[in-house]
Amino acid sequence: MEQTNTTTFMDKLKGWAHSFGLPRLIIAGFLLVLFIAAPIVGADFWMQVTNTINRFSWNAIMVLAMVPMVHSGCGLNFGLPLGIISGLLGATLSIEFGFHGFMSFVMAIVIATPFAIIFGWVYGQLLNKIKGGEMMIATYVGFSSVSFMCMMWLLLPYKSPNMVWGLAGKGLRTTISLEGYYDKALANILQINIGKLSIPTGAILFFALLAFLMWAFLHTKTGTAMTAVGSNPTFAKAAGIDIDKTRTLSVIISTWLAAIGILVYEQGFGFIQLYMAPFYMAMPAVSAILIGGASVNKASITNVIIGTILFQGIVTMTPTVMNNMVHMDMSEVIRMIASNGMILYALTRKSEA
Amino acid sequence: MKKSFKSILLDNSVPIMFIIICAICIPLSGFSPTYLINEIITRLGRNAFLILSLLIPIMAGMGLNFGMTLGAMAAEIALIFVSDWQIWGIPGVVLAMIVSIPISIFLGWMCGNLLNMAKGREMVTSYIISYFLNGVYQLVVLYMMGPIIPIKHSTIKLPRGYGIRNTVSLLNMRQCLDNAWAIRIQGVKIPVLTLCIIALMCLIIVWFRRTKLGQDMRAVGQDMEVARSAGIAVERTRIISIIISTVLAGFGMVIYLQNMGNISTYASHSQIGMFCIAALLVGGASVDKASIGNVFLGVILFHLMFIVAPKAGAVITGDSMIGEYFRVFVSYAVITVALIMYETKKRNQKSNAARQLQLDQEAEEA
Amino acid sequence: MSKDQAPLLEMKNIKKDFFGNQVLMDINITLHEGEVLGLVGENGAGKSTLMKILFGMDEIRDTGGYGGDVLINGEKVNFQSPFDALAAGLGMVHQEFSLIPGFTAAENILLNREPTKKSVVSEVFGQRLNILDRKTLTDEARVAIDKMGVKIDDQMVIAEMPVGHKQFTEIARELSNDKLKLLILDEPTAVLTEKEAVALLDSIKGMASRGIAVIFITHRLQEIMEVCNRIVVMRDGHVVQDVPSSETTIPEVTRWMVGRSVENTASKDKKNAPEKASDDDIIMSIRKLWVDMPGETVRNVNLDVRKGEILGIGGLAGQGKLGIPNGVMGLYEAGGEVTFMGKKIALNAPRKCLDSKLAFVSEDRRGVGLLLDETLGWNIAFPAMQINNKFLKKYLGGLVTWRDEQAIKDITEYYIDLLQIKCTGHKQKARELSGGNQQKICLAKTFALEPQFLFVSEPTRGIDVGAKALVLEALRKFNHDSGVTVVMISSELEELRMTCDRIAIVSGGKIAGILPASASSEDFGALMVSMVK
Amino acid sequence: MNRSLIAKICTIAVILGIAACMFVIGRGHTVYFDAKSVEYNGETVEPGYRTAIFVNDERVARLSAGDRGMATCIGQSFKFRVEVTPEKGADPVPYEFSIKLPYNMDGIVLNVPAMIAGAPQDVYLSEFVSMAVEVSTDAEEEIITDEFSLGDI
Repeated sequence: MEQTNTTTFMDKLKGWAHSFGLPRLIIAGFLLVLFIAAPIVGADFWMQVTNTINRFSWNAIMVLAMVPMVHSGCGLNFGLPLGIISGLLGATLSIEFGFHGFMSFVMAIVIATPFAIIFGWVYGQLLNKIKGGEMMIATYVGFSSVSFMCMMWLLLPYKSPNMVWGLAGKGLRTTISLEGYYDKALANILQINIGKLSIPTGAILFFALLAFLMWAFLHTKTGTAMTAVGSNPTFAKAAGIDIDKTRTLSVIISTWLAAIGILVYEQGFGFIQLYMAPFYMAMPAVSAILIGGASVNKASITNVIIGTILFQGIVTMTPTVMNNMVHMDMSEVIRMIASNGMILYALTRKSEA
Repeated sequence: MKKSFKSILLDNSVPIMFIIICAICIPLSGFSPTYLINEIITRLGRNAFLILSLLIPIMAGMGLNFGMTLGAMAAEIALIFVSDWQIWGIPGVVLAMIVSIPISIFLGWMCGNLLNMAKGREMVTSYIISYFLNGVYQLVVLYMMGPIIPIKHSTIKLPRGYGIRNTVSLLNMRQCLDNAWAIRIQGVKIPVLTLCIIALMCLIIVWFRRTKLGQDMRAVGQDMEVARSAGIAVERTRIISIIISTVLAGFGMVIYLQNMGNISTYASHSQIGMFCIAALLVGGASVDKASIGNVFLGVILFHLMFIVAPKAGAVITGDSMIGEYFRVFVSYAVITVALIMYETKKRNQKSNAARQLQLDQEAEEA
Repeated sequence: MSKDQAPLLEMKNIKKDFFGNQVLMDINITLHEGEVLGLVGENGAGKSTLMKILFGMDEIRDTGGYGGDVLINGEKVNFQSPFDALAAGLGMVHQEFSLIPGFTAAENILLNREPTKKSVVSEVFGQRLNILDRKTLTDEARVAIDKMGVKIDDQMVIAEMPVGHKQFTEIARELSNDKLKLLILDEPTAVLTEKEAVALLDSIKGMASRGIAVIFITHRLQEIMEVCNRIVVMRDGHVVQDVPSSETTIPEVTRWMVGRSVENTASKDKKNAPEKASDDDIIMSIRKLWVDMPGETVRNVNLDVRKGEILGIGGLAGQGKLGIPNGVMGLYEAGGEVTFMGKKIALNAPRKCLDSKLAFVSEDRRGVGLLLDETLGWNIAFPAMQINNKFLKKYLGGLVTWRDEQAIKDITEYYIDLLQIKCTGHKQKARELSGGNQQKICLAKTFALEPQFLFVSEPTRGIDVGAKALVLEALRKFNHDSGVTVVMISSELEELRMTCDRIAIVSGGKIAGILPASASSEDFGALMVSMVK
Repeated sequence: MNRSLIAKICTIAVILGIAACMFVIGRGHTVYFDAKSVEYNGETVEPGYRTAIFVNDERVARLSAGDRGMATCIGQSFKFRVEVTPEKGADPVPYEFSIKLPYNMDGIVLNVPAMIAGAPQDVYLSEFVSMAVEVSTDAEEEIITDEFSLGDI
């Protein structure tokens, strides 16, 4: 009797593990071990939790930016840097125009929006021309745009002394401090401090708002059409949907979210990073959503939340725990193997061909 | 069928663009012709072999092998060993090549199997594989070399006792291939031995194309299903092509690093794939077609741009970084454009059939 | 050909079923050296299954093997793969080209059988590093081409060849096999011009005179009569006739092909019923339509559909009947003029068609018809939601249109009841349903659109008998109750005759003729093969 | 056993043979020349006023008494020429040496006066022990895994 019980339970567990995906399980298990190990090896547990929550609030929106393009069948948005650049333009221009405090954050969003829409539209048109090869080209569109902007950051006539190189008086610095601008602009709203635990309520609420809007959008007529385009483009075409338009819309939304995402990241981080910094920002976002349970053509808000927590949890926990345990900082390497391994796993799964 | 002037221009738009860029930048940079020729020949010897390793996967229809980085990693590991064993000079180079072979074969075999699981998106997959294995490489080199894999000399080990330093000096085999039989013509150093090795490689590729395996690869590259129905082992052929490419990339990397004279342990390989691919594309290759000619034209044009761009950029804008960024931008842009052209070409071929049908009907009615 | 020695090929009591669905029954065929056998039959008669059995295709073994024996030269064989069959001297030219586009004809003819020269390297790394012997390759290819008797350039690249030459390359590939004893040609003349077809027929005669037996599968009966010694007619998995070609005529063969004992059951009620509509009330007229649908090309079609009728479109596979609805509805690139209720319909724009109250149930259920990974609710409600703004709630004065899950649930459950769809509920994924139930979902989806005009393409393809009747009944009811004009495209003539008022037959991409459902099978058969391309 | 297997094994053997060969002929040594006085047979052998060392006819070191020079050698047979100038202004006296270097030593110190005096190997040859091993004082090196290096290619 007991035997049968255990087998059915095992079967259930196996089935569940199968649907959840082995790599995901490994990563979740790894994080669990880290959380258990943290107090044992003498790392400050609540500090770790605070860090994880903080990093979640910085990164979640960029992960959310993956959702629309996955829904419309454009695949994972490796071209995220393009959106990030729109955000950076918004950020730098807002400071250049002399906005301060929370206003500078609002204005950064306002200024970034038209850039994101224009870039997204052009990018969307391009992706429509190359259906089937989106991911590779997206990666390289991201790279090209970042390296192009590297020149622009030097050449554009920025004047604000807080941003340009002190000596030359022109050309933006690689890192710009946001003190006096929108450093912790969202995080400080309604911040909760319980002992060592501190929660950046404002930033999380902001993410929640955007996530809700995304969820709501996917329930509208247009959102439904977008999902259908991703699920079966021919079906959508036969149902009279303009596939190209829908895809372009999804790319624009994704680009815009990436722009907002980088601004939120900066407000948490406290600095604007220019030049090559946006280069590899797509990878963590892509792997986060995949770790959260998304695939190349399916993604949900839940995937975003779970994925970001798991991914950022690992990124924050490994260095401290590892350091305390073996006095070896292997976090960077583990992050690299885990995140790229996850993407690789998603790409090589047969069902998603 | 004679091609129109316009279509020739269009097919070769990338090399033509580069010729124009170089033509503008060379006078601006103010470099002497001797200096430029010297640099170009050095870089030809340094990079050509690496780029040649890309040709075979293209032949097998697997696109640009971003996974050539794996070969580069294998070569670096081999060179770390060889330099720890204190084997110098040409024997060191030969030994490094031999040691890299099993590592390359293993990595290539793995990569090939993964790519067979991701047919139709080989490029993006090979690209991610290169990142994934970069992580594994760092795990091995940064943590396992020392405690697990014996490394004797402290000159290459990090002071903490495990892991390899950022730079491993190859001073004792620096340019040993290039200097053997080297001749100088009016101040231009010609690394005869290196060039001979490259020429030999070209001959091997020409020979390989004429073998049964080469023929099978071309068949698989053009139509996997047809090849399969004719009894060709498609998966195996694809894996072999990736293995060959990885092994060759390993050899190429050894040649590259002996010329550089040191290994940047954690950076040398990371961008090498990108630059080689960019150079090949600049030479007029595309995702599904590349020749030996493309390799040489590509090395010359791409590196000419690479040499002159920073100086020219500095002259134009007064900022030396502009040129640096410009050449990086151009490398990426070239790959982007080539990928876009490849994908749009695929789609255009489809819609041509409809045009034909309409014309037929009109003809019938007339 | 001496008859006393064992025949080259003997198929005895061949039986085959796919999961209980009997597709071949007691097939007996014998073939002697140098004999040309014409194999004819409608699509689905079992010709290709028979050939698959002969060649030991994986498909047959994966579905439980076959019954009966295949004997070659009196010896029982059971090929494990097409390569075994090839080695035993069998060759087959398929309808689809299996050629490498960038290779020359010679390279394709000897694909994977290239003559090679040994070298030192190949000793170490294996045979695959042998150098190709291009000269011998060319010579051997030329020999094969000469055997065929049709002149093609062996150095020409396939991609630059006219289709006919590609076909000849395929044939030459089989002929290059020295052991070739039996060649099977599956509709080889379909892509040939008239002149090329004549050349091919000559070449078949030439092969036969050299002792090679040929099985010639085609819809062009004229050709069969011309080259074949014997004709085998198959219908519904049986061999219905096996006669020397000299003793029969084309009309007779046609009758054997399509003739069924169901003559009387066909549209029993229709015969007496008055014509529902006449040419005075045309709801849709199609003029000069061309459609680029691969494998189903439509050329210059003119067709009028009467209001309120059920028009059938029939014809053999690959003749273009499927291209008509797909072209009109904008799924494949098309040109020409389509007028619906006096208004021109823009082509290549599915949305415009749907807005004009046209609807389409695609033959490609899984590819076009369904969102396999979404719920049944989504599948049924989606087009109506997008086109008619149904199942939506409006908020903020119409600014936000929200999916109305309740309405979707209601409509889905309504159709689940109405069409007796077997499922676990409206939240089930479409992928998990059986073929018949998927088809019903496709119908429900279009019914929910409330169209005035409905194209239904192959509504019963791949579904079981019970579901078939239900689907056809649902269609008839929909036509009758809502007055919707239905155009039904099907490969099964009987089904068309049971359901439709009139039946148009497509042949060679064109409308060969329109007959009332009560017309005789021979008439339909004659139309089907009239312009076969 | 079939031919191809034998051929394969042979090829692998040849490659391994080459590798082994490389180990021998490619082993690099750093040779240090000491022009220092040395005790030998109870006598003190003094270096000359100036000692010049030539390897492959190239002067690698010119040593005053008490100096140390350096050369590299690939392989174990090391040939060099020494020209000793006993006094200032005197003519140099040439000596030729050809010695076998021990395989397992990276750095080898040769005492030139002892060699000239014809001392046995254990007198004139000693292993050079790098000081860097003990004095690994350099600060923890930062590992740069910079993925977007703009370095030269």
